[in-house]
Amino acid sequence: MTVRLLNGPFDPGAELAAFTASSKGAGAVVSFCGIVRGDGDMTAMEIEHYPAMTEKALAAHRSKALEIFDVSDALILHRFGRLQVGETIMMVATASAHRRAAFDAADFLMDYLKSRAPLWKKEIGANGAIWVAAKDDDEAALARWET
Amino acid sequence: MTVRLLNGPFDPGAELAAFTASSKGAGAVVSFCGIVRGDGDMTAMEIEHYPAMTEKALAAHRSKALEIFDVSDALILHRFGRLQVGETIMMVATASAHRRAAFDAADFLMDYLKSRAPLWKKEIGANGAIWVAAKDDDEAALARWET
Amino acid sequence: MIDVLYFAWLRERIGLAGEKVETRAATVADLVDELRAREERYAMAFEDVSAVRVALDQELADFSAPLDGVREVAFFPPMTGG
Amino acid sequence: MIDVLYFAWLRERIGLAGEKVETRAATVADLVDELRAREERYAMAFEDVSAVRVALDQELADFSAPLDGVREVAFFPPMTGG
Repeated sequence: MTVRLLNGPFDPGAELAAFTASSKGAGAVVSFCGIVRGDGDMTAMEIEHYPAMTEKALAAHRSKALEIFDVSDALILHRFGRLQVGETIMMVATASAHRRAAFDAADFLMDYLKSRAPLWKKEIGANGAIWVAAKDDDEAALARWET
Repeated sequence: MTVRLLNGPFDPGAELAAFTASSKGAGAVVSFCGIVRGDGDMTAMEIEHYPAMTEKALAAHRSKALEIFDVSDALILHRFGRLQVGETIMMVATASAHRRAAFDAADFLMDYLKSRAPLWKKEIGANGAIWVAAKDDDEAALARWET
Repeated sequence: MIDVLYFAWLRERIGLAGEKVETRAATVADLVDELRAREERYAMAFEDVSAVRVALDQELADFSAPLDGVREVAFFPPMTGG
Repeated sequence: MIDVLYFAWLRERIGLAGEKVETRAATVADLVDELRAREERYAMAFEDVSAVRVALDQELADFSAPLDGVREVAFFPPMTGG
């Protein structure tokens, strides 16, 4: 499955290996992993999502990447629920005959995930919990791909 | 070791896992893998390199990436000798607190490897062998980073 | 009757993950005005609508979008996935 | 005496991976002229120097670079790693 929402840990190394093995003929594979950083007093992360919409939105972003870029395949994995520091939050991988397309498609998927997928992060610390604020940068990054 | 020349196959998934595990505090890890494509009648690839220079050149490129971009670590692995179709030729991975820096540093390392590392690829086919020609694109790609 | 869903801090401020709402609001903005008029917790949640996003039947939409035929309206803060 | 190394198709055309060369050439370009004058296989290998790259003591250099103090000169085609 090329789009998966997961409520427990996954193994990015194994996912990269499986994705690469299934991408016969691709000369270039790019991956991106986002990881829970232990900033400040943060001890865990809680990710809320919109079950009826999330998978549909991720699949639509994946299709858009396959349409815009010369890539043969793309993978999107995203956790929800409680995560510990050091755990992988999400992973995208792209496969192409050409390195430029593989890089661009991964970059594009990240920009979409950051501001168009119905997921919300909350940082849990010793002194309470705080919703992560969206960054203006993320909107600006997305504007790069508007056509 | 963050720069390695290898004369046999390696496991990109295991390398990604080890690199991520060693990059404590990095929120973003990007990887790129180049794979031998079975184009036309190609059956294998032979990679020649300049032993006294290659590792030194790769280490210098890695240092330059760490200096230019806000990345906490970078990994470069490259095969030499005989490779079969489907085998991974090389891998770069970068770790950063920020996704933009991780993407840019990986992209930069690839541009350098393509036209500044003393490695030469030969495609072995049923009807003979041919040295891969350098692409003008690769020089142009490199010019993006000149400062 | 439409289903109205709330996520993240909107859910927390309103104290509900979702509810059925009887409304004749023509647009999302009209629905927001109706909700705001209900109770203080709604007024607070929708105080700054520039910080609120909306999806109609699981598709992102604008506040000016018509509610005609819509079955599910979801309100949430700017997304922070990835 | 300097060590001169050849890689990829330069190695194949010249038929040598490397050799010791007795030279008083002041620059890389002068050394290439000397090599070219030796034999047909060298002349062919260095026919189009725009397709040849050079490293002096394992650092990329230009054809105008001086050979003063250099111990190892390597000639090769444009690199195709990655």
